[in-house]
Amino acid sequence: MGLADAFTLICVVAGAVLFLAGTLGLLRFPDTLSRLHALSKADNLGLGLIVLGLMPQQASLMGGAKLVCIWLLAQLSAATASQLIAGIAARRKPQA
Amino acid sequence: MSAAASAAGLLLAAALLAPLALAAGCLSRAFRSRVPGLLWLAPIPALLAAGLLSAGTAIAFPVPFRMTLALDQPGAILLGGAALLWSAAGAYAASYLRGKPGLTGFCVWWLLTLAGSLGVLIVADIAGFYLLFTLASLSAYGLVAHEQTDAARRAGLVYMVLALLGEAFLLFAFVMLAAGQPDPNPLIRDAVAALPGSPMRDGIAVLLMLGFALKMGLIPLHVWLPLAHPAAPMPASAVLSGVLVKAGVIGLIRFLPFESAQPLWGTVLATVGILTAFVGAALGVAQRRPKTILAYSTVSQMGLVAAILGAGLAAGDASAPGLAAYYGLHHTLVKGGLFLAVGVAFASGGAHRVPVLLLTGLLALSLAGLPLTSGALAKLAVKPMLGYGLFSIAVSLAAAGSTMLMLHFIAVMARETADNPAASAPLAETLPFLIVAAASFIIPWWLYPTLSGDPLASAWSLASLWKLVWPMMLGVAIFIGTGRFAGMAGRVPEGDILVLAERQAPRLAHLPAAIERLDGRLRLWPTAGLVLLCLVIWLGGGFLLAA
Amino acid sequence: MSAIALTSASLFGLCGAALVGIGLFCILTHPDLLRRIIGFNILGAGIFLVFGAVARRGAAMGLSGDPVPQAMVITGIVVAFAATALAIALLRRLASLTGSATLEAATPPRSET
Amino acid sequence: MTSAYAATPGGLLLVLAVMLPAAAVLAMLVLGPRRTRVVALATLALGLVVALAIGLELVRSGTALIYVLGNWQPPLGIALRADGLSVMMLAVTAVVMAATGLFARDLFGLDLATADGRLGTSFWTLLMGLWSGLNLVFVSQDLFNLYVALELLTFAAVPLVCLDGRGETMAAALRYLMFALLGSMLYLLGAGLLYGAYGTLDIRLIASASQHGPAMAIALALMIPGLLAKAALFPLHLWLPPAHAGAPAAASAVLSALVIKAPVFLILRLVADIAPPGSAAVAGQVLAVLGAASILFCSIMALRQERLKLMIAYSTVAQIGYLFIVFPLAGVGDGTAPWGTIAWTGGALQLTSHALAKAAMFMAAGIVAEAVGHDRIRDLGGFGRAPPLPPPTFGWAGLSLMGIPPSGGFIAKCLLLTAAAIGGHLWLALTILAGGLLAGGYVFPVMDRALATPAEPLLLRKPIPLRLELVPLVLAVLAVALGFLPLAPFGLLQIGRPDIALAVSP
Amino acid sequence: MSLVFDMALVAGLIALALHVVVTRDGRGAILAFMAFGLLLGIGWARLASVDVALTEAAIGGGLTGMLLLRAQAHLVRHAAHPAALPTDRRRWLVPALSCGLVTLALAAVVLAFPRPAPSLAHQAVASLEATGLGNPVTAVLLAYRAIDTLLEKIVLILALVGVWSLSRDAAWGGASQLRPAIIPEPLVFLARVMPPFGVLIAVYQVWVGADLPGGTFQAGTILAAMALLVMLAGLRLAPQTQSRALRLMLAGGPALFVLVGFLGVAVAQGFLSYPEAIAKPLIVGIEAALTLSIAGTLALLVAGPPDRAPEP
Repeated sequence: MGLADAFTLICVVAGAVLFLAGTLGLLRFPDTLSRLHALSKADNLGLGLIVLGLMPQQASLMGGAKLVCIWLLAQLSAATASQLIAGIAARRKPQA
Repeated sequence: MSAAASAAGLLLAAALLAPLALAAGCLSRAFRSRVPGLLWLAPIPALLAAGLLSAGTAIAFPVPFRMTLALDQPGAILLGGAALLWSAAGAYAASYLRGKPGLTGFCVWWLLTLAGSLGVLIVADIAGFYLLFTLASLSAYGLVAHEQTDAARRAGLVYMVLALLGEAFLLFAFVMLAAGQPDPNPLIRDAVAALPGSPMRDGIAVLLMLGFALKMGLIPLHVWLPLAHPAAPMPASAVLSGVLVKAGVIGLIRFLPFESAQPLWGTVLATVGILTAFVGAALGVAQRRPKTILAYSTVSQMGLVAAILGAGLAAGDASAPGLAAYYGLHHTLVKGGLFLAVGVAFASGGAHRVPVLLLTGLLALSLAGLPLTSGALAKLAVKPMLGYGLFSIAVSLAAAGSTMLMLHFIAVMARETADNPAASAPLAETLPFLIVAAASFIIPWWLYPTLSGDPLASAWSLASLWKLVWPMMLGVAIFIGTGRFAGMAGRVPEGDILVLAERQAPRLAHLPAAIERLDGRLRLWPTAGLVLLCLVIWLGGGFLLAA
Repeated sequence: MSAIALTSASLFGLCGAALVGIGLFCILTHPDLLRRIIGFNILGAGIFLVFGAVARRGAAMGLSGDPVPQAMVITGIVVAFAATALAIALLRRLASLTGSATLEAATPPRSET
Repeated sequence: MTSAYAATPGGLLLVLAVMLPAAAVLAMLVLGPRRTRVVALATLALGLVVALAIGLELVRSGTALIYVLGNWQPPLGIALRADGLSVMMLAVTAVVMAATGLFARDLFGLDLATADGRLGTSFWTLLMGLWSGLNLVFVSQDLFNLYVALELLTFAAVPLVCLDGRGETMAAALRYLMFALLGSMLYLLGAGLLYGAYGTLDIRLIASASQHGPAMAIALALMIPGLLAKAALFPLHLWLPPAHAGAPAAASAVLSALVIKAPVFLILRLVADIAPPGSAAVAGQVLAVLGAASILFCSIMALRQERLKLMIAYSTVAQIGYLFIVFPLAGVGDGTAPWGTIAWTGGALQLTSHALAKAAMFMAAGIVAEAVGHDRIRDLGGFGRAPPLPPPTFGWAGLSLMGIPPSGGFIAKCLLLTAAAIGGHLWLALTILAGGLLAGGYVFPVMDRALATPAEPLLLRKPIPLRLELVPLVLAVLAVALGFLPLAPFGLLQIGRPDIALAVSP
Repeated sequence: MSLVFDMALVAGLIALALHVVVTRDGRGAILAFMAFGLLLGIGWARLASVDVALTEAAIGGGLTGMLLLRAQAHLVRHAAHPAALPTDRRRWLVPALSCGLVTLALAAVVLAFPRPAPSLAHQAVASLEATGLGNPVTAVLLAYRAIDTLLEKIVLILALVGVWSLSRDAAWGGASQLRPAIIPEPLVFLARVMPPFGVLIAVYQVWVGADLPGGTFQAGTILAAMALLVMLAGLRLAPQTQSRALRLMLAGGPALFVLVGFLGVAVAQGFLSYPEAIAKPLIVGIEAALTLSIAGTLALLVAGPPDRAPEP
């Protein structure tokens, strides 16, 4: 169990814990905005950690680059999605 | 085969094709107006063929039209009478229907029925027989429902339903008959020869008798006849009663094995025939309209013909078809004449009424078997074949019944035409009537020696005269006896049993309504989906068990 | 053929069978048409999983799965999508024309005038 | 596995039969509305020629036409094979398609607004897609390829139903699409199971497999009902009446005459070629029971319809029943070769004469509805006068449906009855006869209305050109002319069948 | 160990499917179905069929979800409130039992498949080099069973023509209304940033599809998603359905496929067979054209029938 495997294990477990936190946040928080907050923060960081953890496992550099690409795209779509949801929630909140 | 034979074959083919050609002619607008005038011409080739051609001439159509025509003695006899009546009725119809709406349609149906009814008498193969039989039955609907009145439409509906039922019986019988034969479309002769041997012979026999009995109007399948024949216009009624029912007669003649004795089938046919004769006469007496009385008389006479054929079949006597055909010929001419007589009588009044009534009365009594008339000859020719004992007594009693019916007819005719305005029927209608009446006297006399074997003189002998007279005396006695119960007339509606059936109709109507409700439920999405799954499970189970 | 591949293939095969059952149930009983279309997609997913299990069991010659059923599944997915698109277009048009999203009025249409 | 297919010279014709209409769809998409009709009519003519060439080639060579696509032998690749029955189906399809093309050209010609608009272009494109699907169903030998063909058929047929854009037809089209999809999904599942068990989807290779496990039973149990759902046999006919009655005249003619015959053809191939004898016998019995029920039930339903098109649609479901009672009559599954029997010929003849007669009937009904504006049978009194030709068309087509001589339907009924008589299937014989009677029951009232002289004459909404009425009349006359074929089993139908027989060892 | 993960995945799939069927809320069912689609993508990866995983994730999770959401929004506006699952037992018990029976039968058959699984992997790999391709799935799609793929394109085009035929007569040839009333700013931002990536990934997938998992459908779906994103964000108007360029693009792929197919009759051994030497370039060329037409077709299928009058 070389250094790299240990590193991967730690990062991936940390990522998983963050995902768990995000999900707990989703379930527990009262309103949309705070749930959004939990989701976008925790899950993106979790994904980053997992990607980081998997980097050493990759055979080639290209594999690593692709993983980072995945993470960036996930970030981009998560950010936009949460903005949109927040926009709708904000518009609905004054009337509710 | 010499040129004469081929010429004879062509004449035979012309008998069938001439009316079809004329019907096809109606398509062109120019020719359409002249067709009514030519109606009397269409059956002439058939008349010539019946008269001139000797029995046994045959012609086979080229390959795609698989049909062979052949002329034999019963066929020739019936063909002659039928062609003559068709021609006379054609002339009668031309003047009777001139100017009325739907004349062209009537002519087309008339010509198609004509082609079918004549063709059926001379066709020799099974598929051809079924084709022409269907052509005759279905196009006759056009004649029955021609006047578009409610009665005509109801009569047409009943006629069509029972005609299609008859077709179904016959089709199944023909299919079973042809199943055993090597050639897919065998000649009737060969198929019938193999009939006694075939395993399904009882089924075939029953279906054949049902199909042809329905066409001849034997009870209980006679209900359409008293409705259809009066509903049709006068010339059409003459032809329907005179010729169309003969399709059933020729069917029995062709498809029943007279060479080998079949006591079972023979007695069945004979008893049904006798019963029909009695019931026909009894119901006829209770009618008020002349055309309906004649229709019931047809039912009764056909009963007699069936009795003759039944007796012949039971005894295995090969001469029965000839005699039945002879009796049928006489019936064709007399009944056709009577229907035309009714038409002429209704149209004439004053001075002209008496001679027409006299002639009508003579014709009616001839039908009942008055000595010295052709009717007597017909009954005498048939007598020996019926044998002695209970069966011949029953036939004589039937003769008494028909005498009573005819007297009732004459009385009704006299009453109906009493207050006619002084007028005379147009010549174009009286002439055909006279021709048919004359033919009905002359032709049976001319054919009697060849058919019954003994010379003309024997018809005059005292013994034969007595055999005819006592049933008539009995008939007259009964008629006078029942004269007092005049009120009884008119209580039995036309098509007796049918009226009872129609009262049950509402109870029957809820079956289709139940089916419609079931269909409505079946076509809901959840049910259909569930049925699909059940089908999957049913098939799956079946396959697993079979594997 | 490693045992693991066999068992995981059977496992997904069973999952496919279950999804077929669920999909069929949704199609048969759900009155709402949109849900029924989703049911079709679940049924399709189930069927393709059965194909996938078959493909996985056929792994050989260094391949991790028999390519022929996989190709069929790809074609099947696209056809299923086209069917969903057509069904949804019909449903939207039906809703805008008749204002109802259910087909339960299975009475024969009135006479057209 | 030995190489089962040796390509024959005429094989490329099969490819042409399938690819010509498909290419036409692409051409029409590119060329745009104005030239769609020209491309369609050209394709119809070419397709007729190809069908004729295939027929001649089959008769000349006396063996089935085979083509291996891309030269990849099955089981990897796909083979196209046309035996006698397929070629007959191709010919019938080509004839009815050509007739529909001519009819549609005149029908759309009535009001030019729709000719080049949405209705016209969509109709022609979908018609070509329909034709390609039909031809592929008749020639393909691969079960998944047949699935794609069935989907091609469904996707082309469903929009045809709701071309006129009314709410009713939209609901009918959606119900048709969903039930057909359910059917093809079950078929696909069955195909998947067969692939799992035999490693191939080629009909001949599956047929030649010796042992049959439970997979074959369950697969057939899924595929046959799936195809029944698409063929709208009696218990599963919920979508057919509203769909075929609501579709435009030319479309309902093709739908009734051809589209529901493709699943029937496939069931014939599954039961006769693939199913082991035991299962084939069971399938034959079940299908015969459903077929008989369909004949009786739907004929009575047809009797009770007020609308002409609905009556014809129900009559379609009833007549389809005849094709399914052929299985026990032809002795499918009892080891004998069913294609030699007269019942097989009877079934083929019934299929052909029904296709022609039903197309003619729907077109005639379409003309009447177009001319008079409605198709309520009760108020159609005297429709024989307005456009003169629909009544004779209806009459001739009715003759064939009722099985009255000299029509093709009569010969088919005769052959089926004879097979029933010889085989001792009494209740099937009675069903056939009852079917004929009931068919008379719903054809005669219409003829009665045609010949009736109504109190006030029918008012005509639109003048009908004579040419428009000729096409259905020709089809109806063809349906009756079939009656002059020999009563013995067709030689044509047996070409190419025996070598399949070697594979199905009892 | 991986079996446990598979079991969890299967349990998740079945749970989601049940939730989709049972839940009352229409929108919730659609969202659950989208999650189901993505999970299914992972399932396919576990089944070692990566091509299918890509397709399932792209079409199952992506486009179908979008289609359903737009339809649900339209139905809420136009149709009455959708009815829920029938509650009284008689209505759903028998269907449930019969579906259960079918599932059991299927499960039995799946478990009873012959032990040495019959497979075509041998023949596929053996004749791979004749096609010049590395990825056997693409070889099956574009060489061995090329007719299926070609006709499946025709099916797509027929579906499109079917969807177009549902438009009003006045709107025939026009464009479909995709732009929402108010366009949120982040969507515009995404529509500006994402497409280049999308196109890049799509091209990469087409190019790599010949040898590694990838292919026309997956690339086409991504391109369609990008096009829809741009149109939804209002950056570009939906194309006129009557425009010749659009129709050429739509029919270009299959038309090229048919041409090359018939070319095979002259040059190679028959219809849809490629001459050995230039097999790979031909196939990749066809794939490129196909990708474009698939992208167009899928995008227009999601966009729906035209509802604006065509400008000349």
